[in-house]
Amino acid sequence: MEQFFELLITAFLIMAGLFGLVGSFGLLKLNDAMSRLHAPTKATTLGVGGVLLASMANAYANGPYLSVHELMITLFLLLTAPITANFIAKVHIHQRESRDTLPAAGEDGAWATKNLPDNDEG
Amino acid sequence: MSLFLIAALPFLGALFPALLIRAGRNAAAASAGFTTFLAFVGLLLNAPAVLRGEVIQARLDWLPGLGLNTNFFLDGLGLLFAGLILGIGLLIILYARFYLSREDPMGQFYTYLLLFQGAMVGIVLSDNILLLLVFWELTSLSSFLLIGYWKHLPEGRQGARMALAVTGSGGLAMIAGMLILGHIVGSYDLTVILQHKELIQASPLYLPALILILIGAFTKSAQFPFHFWLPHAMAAPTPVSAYLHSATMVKAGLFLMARMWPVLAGTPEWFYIVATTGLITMVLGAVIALFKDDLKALLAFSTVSHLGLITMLLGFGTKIAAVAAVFHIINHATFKAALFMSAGIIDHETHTRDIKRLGGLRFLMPITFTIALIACLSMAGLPPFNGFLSKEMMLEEAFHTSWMGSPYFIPGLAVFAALFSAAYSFRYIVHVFLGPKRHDYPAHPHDPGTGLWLAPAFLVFLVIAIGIGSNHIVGPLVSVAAGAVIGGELPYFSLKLWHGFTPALWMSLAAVTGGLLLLWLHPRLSKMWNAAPRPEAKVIFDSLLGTLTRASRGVTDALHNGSITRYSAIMVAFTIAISLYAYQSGVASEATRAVQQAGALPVIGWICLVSATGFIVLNHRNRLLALVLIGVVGLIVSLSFNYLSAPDLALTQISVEVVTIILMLLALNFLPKETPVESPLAIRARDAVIAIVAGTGVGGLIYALMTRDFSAPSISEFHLANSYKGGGGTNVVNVILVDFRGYDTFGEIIVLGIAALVIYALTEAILGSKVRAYLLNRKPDSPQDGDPHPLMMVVATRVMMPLALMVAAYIFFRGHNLPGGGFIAGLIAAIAMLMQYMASGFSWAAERQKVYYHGIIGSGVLIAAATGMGAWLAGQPFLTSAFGYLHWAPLEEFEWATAALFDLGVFLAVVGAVMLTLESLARLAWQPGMNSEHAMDINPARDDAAKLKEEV
Amino acid sequence: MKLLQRLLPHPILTLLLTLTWLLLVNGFSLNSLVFGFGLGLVIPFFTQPFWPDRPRLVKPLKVIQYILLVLYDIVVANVVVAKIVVFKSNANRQPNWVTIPLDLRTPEAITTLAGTITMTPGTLTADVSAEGHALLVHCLDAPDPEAVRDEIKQRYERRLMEIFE
Amino acid sequence: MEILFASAVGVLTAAGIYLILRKRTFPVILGLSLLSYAVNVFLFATGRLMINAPPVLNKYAEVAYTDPLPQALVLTAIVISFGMTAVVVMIALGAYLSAKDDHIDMIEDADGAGDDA
Amino acid sequence: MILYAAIFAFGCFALAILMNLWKVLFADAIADRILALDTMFINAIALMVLYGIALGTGIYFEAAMIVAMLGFVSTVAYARFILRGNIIE
Amino acid sequence: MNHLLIAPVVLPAIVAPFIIMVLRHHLSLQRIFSLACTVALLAITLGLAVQAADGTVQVYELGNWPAPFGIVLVLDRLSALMLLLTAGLALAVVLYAIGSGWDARGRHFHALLQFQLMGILGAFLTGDAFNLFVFFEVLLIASYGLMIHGGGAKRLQAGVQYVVYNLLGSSLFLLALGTLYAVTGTLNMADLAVRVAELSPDDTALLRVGAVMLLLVFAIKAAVLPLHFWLPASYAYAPLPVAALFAIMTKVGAYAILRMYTLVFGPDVAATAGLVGDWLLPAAMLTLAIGALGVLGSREIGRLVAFGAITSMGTLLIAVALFTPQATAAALYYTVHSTLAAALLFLIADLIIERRGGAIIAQRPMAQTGLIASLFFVGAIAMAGMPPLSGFVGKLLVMDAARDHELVWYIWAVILAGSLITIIGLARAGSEIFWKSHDDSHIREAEPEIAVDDTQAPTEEPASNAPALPFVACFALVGSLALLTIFAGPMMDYTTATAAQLFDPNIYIDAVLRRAEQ
Ligand code: NA
Ligand code: NA
Repeated sequence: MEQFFELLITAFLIMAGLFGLVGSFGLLKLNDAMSRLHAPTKATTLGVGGVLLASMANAYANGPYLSVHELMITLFLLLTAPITANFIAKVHIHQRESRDTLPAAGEDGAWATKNLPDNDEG
Repeated sequence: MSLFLIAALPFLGALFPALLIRAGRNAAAASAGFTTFLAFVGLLLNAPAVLRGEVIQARLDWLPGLGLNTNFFLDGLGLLFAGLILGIGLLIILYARFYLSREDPMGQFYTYLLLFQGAMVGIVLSDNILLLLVFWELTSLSSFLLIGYWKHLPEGRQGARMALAVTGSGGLAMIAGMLILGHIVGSYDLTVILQHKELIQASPLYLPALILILIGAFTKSAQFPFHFWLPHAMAAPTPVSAYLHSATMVKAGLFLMARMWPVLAGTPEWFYIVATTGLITMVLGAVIALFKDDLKALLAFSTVSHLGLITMLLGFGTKIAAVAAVFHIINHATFKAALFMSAGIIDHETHTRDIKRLGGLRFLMPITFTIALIACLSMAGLPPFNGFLSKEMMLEEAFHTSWMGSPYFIPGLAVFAALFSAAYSFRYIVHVFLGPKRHDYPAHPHDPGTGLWLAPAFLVFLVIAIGIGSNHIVGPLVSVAAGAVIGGELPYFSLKLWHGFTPALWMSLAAVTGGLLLLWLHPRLSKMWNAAPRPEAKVIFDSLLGTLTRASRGVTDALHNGSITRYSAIMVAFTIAISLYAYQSGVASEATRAVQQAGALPVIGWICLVSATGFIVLNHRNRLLALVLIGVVGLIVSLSFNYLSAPDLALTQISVEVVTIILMLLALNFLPKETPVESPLAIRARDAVIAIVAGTGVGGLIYALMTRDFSAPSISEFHLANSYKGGGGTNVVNVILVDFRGYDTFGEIIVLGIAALVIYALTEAILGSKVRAYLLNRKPDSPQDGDPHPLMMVVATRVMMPLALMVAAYIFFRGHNLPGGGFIAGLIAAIAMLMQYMASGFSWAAERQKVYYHGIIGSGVLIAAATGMGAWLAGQPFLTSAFGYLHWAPLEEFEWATAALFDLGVFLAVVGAVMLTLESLARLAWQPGMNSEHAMDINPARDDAAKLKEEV
Repeated sequence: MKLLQRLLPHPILTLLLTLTWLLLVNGFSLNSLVFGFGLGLVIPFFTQPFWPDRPRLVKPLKVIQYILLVLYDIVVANVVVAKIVVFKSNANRQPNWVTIPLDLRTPEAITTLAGTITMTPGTLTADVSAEGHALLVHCLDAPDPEAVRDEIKQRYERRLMEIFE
Repeated sequence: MEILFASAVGVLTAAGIYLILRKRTFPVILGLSLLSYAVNVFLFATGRLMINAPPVLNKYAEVAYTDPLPQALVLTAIVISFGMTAVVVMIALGAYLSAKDDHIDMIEDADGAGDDA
Repeated sequence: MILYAAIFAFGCFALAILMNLWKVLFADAIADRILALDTMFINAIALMVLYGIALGTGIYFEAAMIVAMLGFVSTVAYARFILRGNIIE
Repeated sequence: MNHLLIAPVVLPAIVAPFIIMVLRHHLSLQRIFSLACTVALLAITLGLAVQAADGTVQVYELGNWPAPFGIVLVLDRLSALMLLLTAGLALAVVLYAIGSGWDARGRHFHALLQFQLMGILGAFLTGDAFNLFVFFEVLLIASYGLMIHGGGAKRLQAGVQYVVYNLLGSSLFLLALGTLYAVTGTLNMADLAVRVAELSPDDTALLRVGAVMLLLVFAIKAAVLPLHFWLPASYAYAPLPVAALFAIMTKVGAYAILRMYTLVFGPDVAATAGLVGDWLLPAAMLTLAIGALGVLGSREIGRLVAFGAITSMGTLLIAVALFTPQATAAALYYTVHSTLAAALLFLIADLIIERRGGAIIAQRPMAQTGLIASLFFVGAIAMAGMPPLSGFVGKLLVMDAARDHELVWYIWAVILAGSLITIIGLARAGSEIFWKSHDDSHIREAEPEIAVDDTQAPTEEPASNAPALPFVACFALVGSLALLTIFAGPMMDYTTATAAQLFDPNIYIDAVLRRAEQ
């Protein structure tokens, strides 16, 4: 059992490290701004998730009781990561994209970020 | 009458006119006259004893620690001077009542005059040189007011300031001299000092003391080269001139020399300084007086000359010269005061004091003419008037005195001065009163009413009386006064008109004859005089003062140029310099603690921190970028706290960081987004050097501290040991915050509360000013996106808010035992609310926020204070905590602590302060268009429902 | 019942907050439960004005199913993204924009979908359309945007339609 | 580690002071922020550096604790410097809005009226 | 084994933070810098939790949680500043 | 334990939040509470002064923790004197602010004022070095608010400078405290004294750095050259009643120097020997000189008084820097005098500015001169150290105390020359303001008009219905100065006893560390 947890924790940690690295690496490697946004919001989040899982497993295996508060961090990350990504994407759209470079917004005519009252490009 | 009362009466009298300003001119004059009269009577009551040779004393401790006491004494010299001051004072009060016009504020005048009178009486009665200094400076101040009495005259203002500057500075020099004198003797009491001639004159500090004291005396008595202020003081109303500049203030310097004569005189230093100064002054004054066309200027320079004469006599250092000096003081006071008054009458009646516009007045103003004639002849030194007597004595003494081995120097110049003295005296009579009547007087001159001529008439009566019956009338007074000056046996002297054909008589004769000759030559001499270039004292003084003022302004402006960057640079550089000095002048010990090995994490943290900091410096012009980089610094600092066993700090740091960033972003919204390059490269290099040295110093200091042990065990060992036992918590940092040092925390939340109040108040001030219009119409600096309240953000914050508050509660409650506490919890709660503001907009969120932040701050502080005061109920000091354990079945036992209540106060104060701060900033940015009725702009559920309704 | 409703106006929120408290204190005890419940009652009083028009969950149990699905997708798809990031050259990658027309209407549901899209690999919600009827999604590497759109609608939106409203 | 720590304090101080000597309010405020980091960290380090010894009492084991007092002091200092920063930001903003100028140096009336002698 | 794995993970996240730093310092667009900073926050969370695992203590946990909660706020604030200028309107 | 000791801190700390919470919209109630609180503070501090007069040192252990582990308040003669002075000054300022309507020109005047009092009084009472920092910050941040009260471009610009400079000072304060703690391991001042005295002579360098940095912090507050630059603009642009209150703030610096450098780093302490006198005295002399030049060189009345305040700080610090009991006694006397005198002149300057504007040479005539002119004259006499007021006595005391110092000639020269220049400057200003304004303004029509700053000109009608109150405040200060002069003897007895207490630090240390009981 102990062996199992050791392996599990090790696996979590290695996975976490790799994903964390990949996330930040993607930030450097990817060549367009919107794509760069993908890597950290997902890979890094998963990296942290791995660490948190390792922490929980570690606490369960070695600690006095089951540790669950790591779930709070997970919760916050899952809740906030999309908003962060959304906002940074909005910044990008606001600064670098125009109505022409974006796909049509369907029935609404415009995307919210570009939904300017006088209809001219910022 | 007690000397205290005599000294105090004028001051009391000064109160009445001030209080009676509305009661009218007569009331003011009467009250002033009455108090002066009372004082004069009091003085006379003491006179018999003094004339018997007694010295009357009155002592009262004031500041015994310093040796400054209200000690008065009355001896002959004091009696003489006090008599002059009060007696002539009475006459002046009378004269002024009729002289001043209806427009002149009479109450003010008499108040100033009596203040001055009191100060003068104080000088002459003081038995303590520090007390004397007090009165001395008071005369400068009150004369400033009197000279400037006619505020509308620019000459009055300037004359007053000049007099104050000169006599005031002399007084300051005298302070130093007196302190030295007191130091030599070991007492500031005059009666003591006067008994230590040998001690004083043997002291190496004698000369400095002498010079400093003489500067005081010379400035006051208008001795060369300080004489120039006196003529300019003539801008004062004539009663003032008659009082201050003939009889009293200018005599204060003479009084002082006479007073200190027993201990300071008799040395070569004294002789050469005092006698020479007096001689020069006498000659100079006499010569200039002849060429003055303004009556008062003529009299002023004549006064200068006569003051020089008396100074010279005192400077001779012989006893008989001192007697002559005392005698001439009396005589000069009588004839000069009378002359000033006569000049005032002329001015009053003819509306001019210009000799060139006068002449022939003897027909129109016979009484005035008589008065002036007698006084002038006395001034010229003609018998049988009193001026003759003392001038004879002067010439006699001058004849016997040699200067630097030359026996002719002093007698020669004395005659020369006497010659001019006679000449200007004659001129006053001849050019003003004699000659043909003119038709172009500025007014219709006639003799004044009795009130105006009575006082000078009395004085010329004295001039005659003393001249004829001097031995009887003033003999005893002169004896006793001179006795006080000499401080020992009086030499033989006789005050009479005829001493036989003495050298002095021939000299007098020469002077009078020559005087007439000079008057005859006056038109030609006057032309030459006016053509000759000569230094004008006023110009020199003005330019000196102007230079000083300009220099002051230059220095002040150059130093305090409003450049805070320079002020800061100076502060930092100065701190570095002084700290380095402190370090190198001490002994530095060896390090006692081993340096710890750094793992990879600290190195990475270091790289992040240092490079982010460096980039902030390099890129600070891009303000937003700098703020982003500050975020990196804050994160790393927070991580470092965590790494180095300070989880509480990590929590606090990261929370504060976020609020600070938000605050800065709110402000940056209004500010320019870029900082232009302004400092030249040299300045930047200088700043860089200062910064690097400071950084090296601070870094080096903390390195040195970290590698050394405490000199004694830290007090925190007590905190670790007692945190649980005495404070009921295991998180020692928190227990320190809310218990051991709860008082600091109390102060800290108040700081935070005040910060919010200040920000709120300033917001109100800005919104109440014309800036408001600008703010309401302000256009954004850069294009805005089309989605002010994004849907996703709003939804996320709605979910996050209860969670965040839960976390805040968690952090709050665990604080006493684990990292956390009211402060961090407060920040988290505030941020949770702030997220609502950010997502849904200020007006929407504020509408739903029912509790006023002022109230939250106030209640926080009050709860903390009340918790602290609760301890009083238990008889314990403020902020004494209590804790215990409660057990309510079926719950487990749990702990309560008053510290938690205190922490609740902290929590509330923090929430209120942060929210009030950010809300204030948000209010600045508020514009009418921002009142959205919805939390999010895009809400298909809402819109579609509305559409549906429309369709139905 | 009315009394209960007044005392416990937001039962689900109170439940969730109590659970949160237990997570935070990292352990279960009667004290924690009581305390957490207390907070779970109090805090909604402060927060409810900020959350008007709260949606109703039609089938709460489906939530759990949905969460598990998303978690699974996150893990699996992250590997895909990692591969793309590490092994695929920028030139070979085909990033693309996709418009997702929405059938969901409540903001909460839309946000959940958007979040799901972002957390699942290769896609990222960048914006909402001006009236909230479409999502702008960016794909890291999507040669076929249509397929992405269909999968999102099928896999996630359909499920969310069941949960909300 | 002490060297890293001390040098970081030094760098923060130097950067802070350099920025405080700039001519506009915003960089000066940035500088003050950096300086207050430096000062807080300095104050923190007066308790000497220790790893994994948080001053939270362990009822079950004899463990080392780092000095808690400087931590409490730094907490107070952080809070106070936050309040101060908020105030200086606000006053700077008020000055800018009122004068439309964010220079931190003031122009004193250097060439006023002539002297009245 | 856990220790080596932890060291490995430490190394990965540390390296990741350095890469984030690089991007924060040298990115062309401000959006990238904000993204990098946000990523740095998340990596920091990982480091804190790892630190707790390595030392066998949960005392550093709250800091990680607060970073998770608040890092988001500052990121949003930066972004809103660029988008709207006024972050509370 | 005597709970009266904490009252000067707790009372304003309760009244101010109460004003904020409950009376936010009721100016007249705010005034009543603020005034009542100030009167109560005066009574309390008077009681404390009476208690301290017998020479006992009272200690109040906050939280019931013994020194040096908790924070203590210490009441000795010095702190009692400063408390009383503060409360008295505050009463005059409150009266003036109410009467002049200044308190209505912005929000929260009274709350900030009470907090400011709390900070000042707390700073005088505390026996803990870090707590001194905290209360410095309380008084500073309240002063920031008061300084910019009412707003206005110039005032806010000056406010930024004031805050920035003081924030630098606060940073230095923390560095100094950190250094001292790191060396000695304590924060309690008495304990610090014990530990510093026991410090190894081979390990003094770091302590000296800490000690001198601390001194510099206090020197900033005390406006010692070249750390005085914050003062002129701050005081001149502040609402002048606030500047009058600030007259005590410089004294907080002087107090702290006296306290720390007699108790902890006293003249007999080997470790810090030669650290202070060497440069503080010359710096104080320069301060005096620069202040005097500033008085003469000022074009604006508020600035003139500000430089006057610097001058008096120079004189005061000369006495402090001598570090002898006699000089310290003189310094304390001068402290009381110069606080009251500077405050008086600031208030008078405000009266003038309200009626005529701030420029010394101005076109605007002065209405209603008589009373104000007399007050100005009295204030100027006090400020310049002319007889018969206490300034003269104080000056004599300081000069007398310097008699045996090797620099005595320079000290005397600076003091006397400084007085002269101050007199000339004040006379010039007074005659310009009061004597020249009625009918000869046409004489200098060519003169360029000084840009009268909008912050100093009356911006709105004073919202006061008690126009006599400002004069009551001024006369109260004049009366205090007169009493200080008349009772100079008893006052010097008190300050001499205070100095004796200061120069025997064991009394203090024994009381705080309860050594007598052990
Ligand atoms: Na995030
Ligand atoms: Na306590």
